[in-house]
Amino acid sequence: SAVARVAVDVMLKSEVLDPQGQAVLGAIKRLGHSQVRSVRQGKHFEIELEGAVDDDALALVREIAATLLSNPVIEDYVVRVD
Amino acid sequence: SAVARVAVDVMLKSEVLDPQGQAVLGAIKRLGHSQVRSVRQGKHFEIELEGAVDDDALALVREIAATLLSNPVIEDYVVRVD
Amino acid sequence: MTDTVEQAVRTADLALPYRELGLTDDEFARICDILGRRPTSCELAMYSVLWSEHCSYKSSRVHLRQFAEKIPPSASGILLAGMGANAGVVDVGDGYAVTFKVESHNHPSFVEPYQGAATGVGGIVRDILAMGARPIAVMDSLRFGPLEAADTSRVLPGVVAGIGGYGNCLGLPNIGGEIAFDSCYAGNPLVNALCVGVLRRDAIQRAEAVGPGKAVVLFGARTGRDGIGGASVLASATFDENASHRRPSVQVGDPFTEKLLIECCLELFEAGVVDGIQDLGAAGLSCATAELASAGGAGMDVELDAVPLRDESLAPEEILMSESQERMCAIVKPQHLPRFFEICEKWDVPATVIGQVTDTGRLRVRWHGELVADVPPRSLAHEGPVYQRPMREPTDRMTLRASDPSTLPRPTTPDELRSTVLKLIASPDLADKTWATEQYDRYVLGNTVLAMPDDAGVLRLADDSRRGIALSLDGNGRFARLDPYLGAQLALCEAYRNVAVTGARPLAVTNCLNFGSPENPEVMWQFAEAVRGLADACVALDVPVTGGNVSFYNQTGDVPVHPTPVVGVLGVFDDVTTRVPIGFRHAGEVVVLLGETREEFGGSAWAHVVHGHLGGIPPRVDFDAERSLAALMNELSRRRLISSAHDVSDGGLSQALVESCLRWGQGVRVRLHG
Amino acid sequence: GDPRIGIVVFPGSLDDRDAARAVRAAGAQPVMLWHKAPDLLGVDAVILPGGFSYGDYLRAGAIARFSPVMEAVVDAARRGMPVLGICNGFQILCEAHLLPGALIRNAHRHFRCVDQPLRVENTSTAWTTGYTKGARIVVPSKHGEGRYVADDRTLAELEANGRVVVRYLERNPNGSLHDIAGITNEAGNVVGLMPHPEHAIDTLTGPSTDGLGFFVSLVRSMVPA
Repeated sequence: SAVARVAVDVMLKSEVLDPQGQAVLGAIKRLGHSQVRSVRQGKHFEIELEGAVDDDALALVREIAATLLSNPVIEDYVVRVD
Repeated sequence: SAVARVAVDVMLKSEVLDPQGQAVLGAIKRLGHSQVRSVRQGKHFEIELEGAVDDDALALVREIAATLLSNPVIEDYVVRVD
Repeated sequence: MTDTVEQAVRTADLALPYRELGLTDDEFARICDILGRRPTSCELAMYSVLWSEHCSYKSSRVHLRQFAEKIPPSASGILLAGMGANAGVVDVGDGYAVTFKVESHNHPSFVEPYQGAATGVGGIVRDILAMGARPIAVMDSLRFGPLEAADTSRVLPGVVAGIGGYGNCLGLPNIGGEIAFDSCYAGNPLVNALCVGVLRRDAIQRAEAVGPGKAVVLFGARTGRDGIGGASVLASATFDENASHRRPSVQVGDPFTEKLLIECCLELFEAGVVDGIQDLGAAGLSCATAELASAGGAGMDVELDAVPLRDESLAPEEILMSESQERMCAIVKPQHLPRFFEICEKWDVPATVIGQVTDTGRLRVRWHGELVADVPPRSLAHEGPVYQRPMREPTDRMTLRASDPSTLPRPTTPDELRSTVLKLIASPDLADKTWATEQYDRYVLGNTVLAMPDDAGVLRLADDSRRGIALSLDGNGRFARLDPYLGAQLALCEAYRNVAVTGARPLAVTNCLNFGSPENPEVMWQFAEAVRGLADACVALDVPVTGGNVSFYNQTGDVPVHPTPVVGVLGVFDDVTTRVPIGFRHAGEVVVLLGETREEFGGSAWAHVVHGHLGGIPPRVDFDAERSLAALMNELSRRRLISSAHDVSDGGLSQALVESCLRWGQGVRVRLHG
Repeated sequence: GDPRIGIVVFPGSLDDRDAARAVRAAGAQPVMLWHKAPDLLGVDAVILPGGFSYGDYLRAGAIARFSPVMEAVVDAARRGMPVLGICNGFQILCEAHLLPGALIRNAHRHFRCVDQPLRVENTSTAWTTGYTKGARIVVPSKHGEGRYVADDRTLAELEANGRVVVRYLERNPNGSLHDIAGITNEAGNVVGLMPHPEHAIDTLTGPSTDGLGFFVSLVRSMVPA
């Protein structure tokens, strides 16, 4: 049976402090890559579902992303079909 | 000046146990979404660089991903232009 | 279009959204009186948050005065800095002083449990640092709704992980605290964090700006839109075009930056380049600058353009209100600035001069070269409104006291007694808390002598000294619900006894008073009684209060939480190797019960767990007995006559025996006479 | 004079003072090495202490590995200088490829601080000559990312050549493969372990004095018999 593979990226909201991103940017600069302007770090999920990648599957992943994978108080999410 | 926006996803190699992904899968199943077969959790980076998204920019991001953003012993990475 | 002082004079009758910012009509009128004109939007923002209940203590000040009026005899000998300072400082001998304080972060921990609890730890640690001390340990007192409630499974893990995540990353051992559950805390978790620090007694830092010409330096993290709350209403009120995306956001902590800030501050103190310092907590920059200027009796000019921002679109009101974490404000002589910046550079801590101390007696703030605030600092920081809130005894007080628990059926057969004991030790409040406490690092810094599950956290003050301190953090909701006066005293007695049981001499007290809305007369009566009880008990036990915190508005709808006074007691060891842990260790040891047992079940764990009952009157308090028990324990431990000891409190003798057995896996045989 | 043992201090190091205390207790002189300088100040051995070197953002030890001092540590290690990585130090040594494998998030996904029983299985490294083989010791273990993982080839090599220095006993605190708590390189001069021997040197402040052996072993190998 077909397997749908959907990706979800969860990132901190832009105005929320991102200490991880700042630490990684600092390390990159110390390695001499000055042309890097900013780094933001978040979570990446790869979800496999039974069946094809149809609207239902995407709606389900969106619901999971909004309730479980992200904390709406400080995070936004993006759903992408791989 | 143009700003290149490149994304990097870093995931644990498949043979490495991913308890975070399994914990998320367990929670999804308890919510009744039985059609979800697997969940894997990794890191998502959004990097902004000076200049256009050309081969040099992508090569630089690939080098950063390989040396800093991922640990080759346990992780793989994918570079994507946003 | 910025709302400047000049603008305020020209448009005197411009309507300002002061009610949305929590200010009453009278308070707004008083601000206009003080300024002789309508406030600018920046001034309104500053007054709205500095005159809030949280910062001004406007409903509690008239009652808290008792701690300064009823002074225990020992206070003058040991208190080096009292109520007014960030945190009280106590002389513990050998040239050492200790500063400690407990503060609440209840509301943010409900909104975002991890970050709420984490920034609670970060905030109290900065208070201790601002006194000039090296933070050396933290403790936490937590209260949640019922264990099985759905929302508890959201709040509880987040809070515990936040305290551990932040504290562990700072490198501060967690040496104790408590976790309790009650339905009244559903929707109103209580997250009280304590920090203790050590310093040389002659190295106390002052939170004051004295000496015109000195630089005002903001250092630490950059300023963002964290936890801005009302001010964003203001920012949009100034008709800013991209006000739409201005959402007040949660405070987020970065423990790594705070660790750098701690090391940086200690090196700055050591180098003698700091003349005054204040941490940025509630109300951020506006509170810090107002308090420094007001305490110094001087003036201060501040340039908001100089503040390093995380988000260039911040409006002046938001910069003044932002509660971005891990920031401090120092007063530095000009000639010390190079050395100051050099030390900050070493620790990768950004530092910027944002203003100057003046002798104008005014706090003046500029933005893009225009005067956006010109206020007398005392009116902001120390002369906020003071309310004598109406009080009324709770209507259910008599029926509650009349519901006598001694009539509840008790176990009569051995099997009934056995099942009662098992039920008690499995109840959420009394059950083992290792699943939470093992998420905290107790070992870092290498000076922890006792920690959970011992009765008090005990620390050695330095490698080359045997001087040590003990700390216990205890509170109760059920006793205080039955009788707030007695409940507050019982909370102090329990913390006092927990410290004494380890062999330490109890010295001083901090407290965090968690209550419902001060606009509810019954809550206000409970608060006044609790403060009166605590102040009287401090005199009776001769342990002065060095400072504390009040948290109001812990309620759902108009149903308040139990009145919950949380009390921290500090004790001292001349020789910390005489400390006494809990736990039966060697077979053949004799178990001795000290003190008198009375038939007292009001608010007890037994009545609560077995019968779901809350009524009657709490146990009697006997201060003389507490003091003689403490003296006895001190002598027994100094003569090394006992191998372990444990206080008898929640769950009574049964719980004390069970915990003593479980500690090292021993058994015990007990004969109950009579 | 007494042997001089360097202790690297990263911005987020936390147990550096504890490591210094243990070195003094073993009769040697601790020398604090600031991470920004690529200079080991002529020390006889180096300790990478516990902590959250760079707040452990990205991966524990991932950023610290690129600091200037690590260039000097890697050179010295290659030339045979004894190097001990404790907890975060072990993570940094793996990130710097001085030791094989990696330390990742604990299987139960929490930070855990416990008194951990261990068995000492290799007593010929520069840091463990003072122990008897097979000895059971109890040492604090406190970390959130301490699960040791490596591919099968590396695990087989470590086991075959007796390069597992200490192994968890009774309860595996993090899900490490083969209950591995600490390993050494082929030459036996670089050792990394997750538990904290520097927190088991005094029964007043720790569960035992079982940790002293790591520091005394090193000092004894320095001082001519």
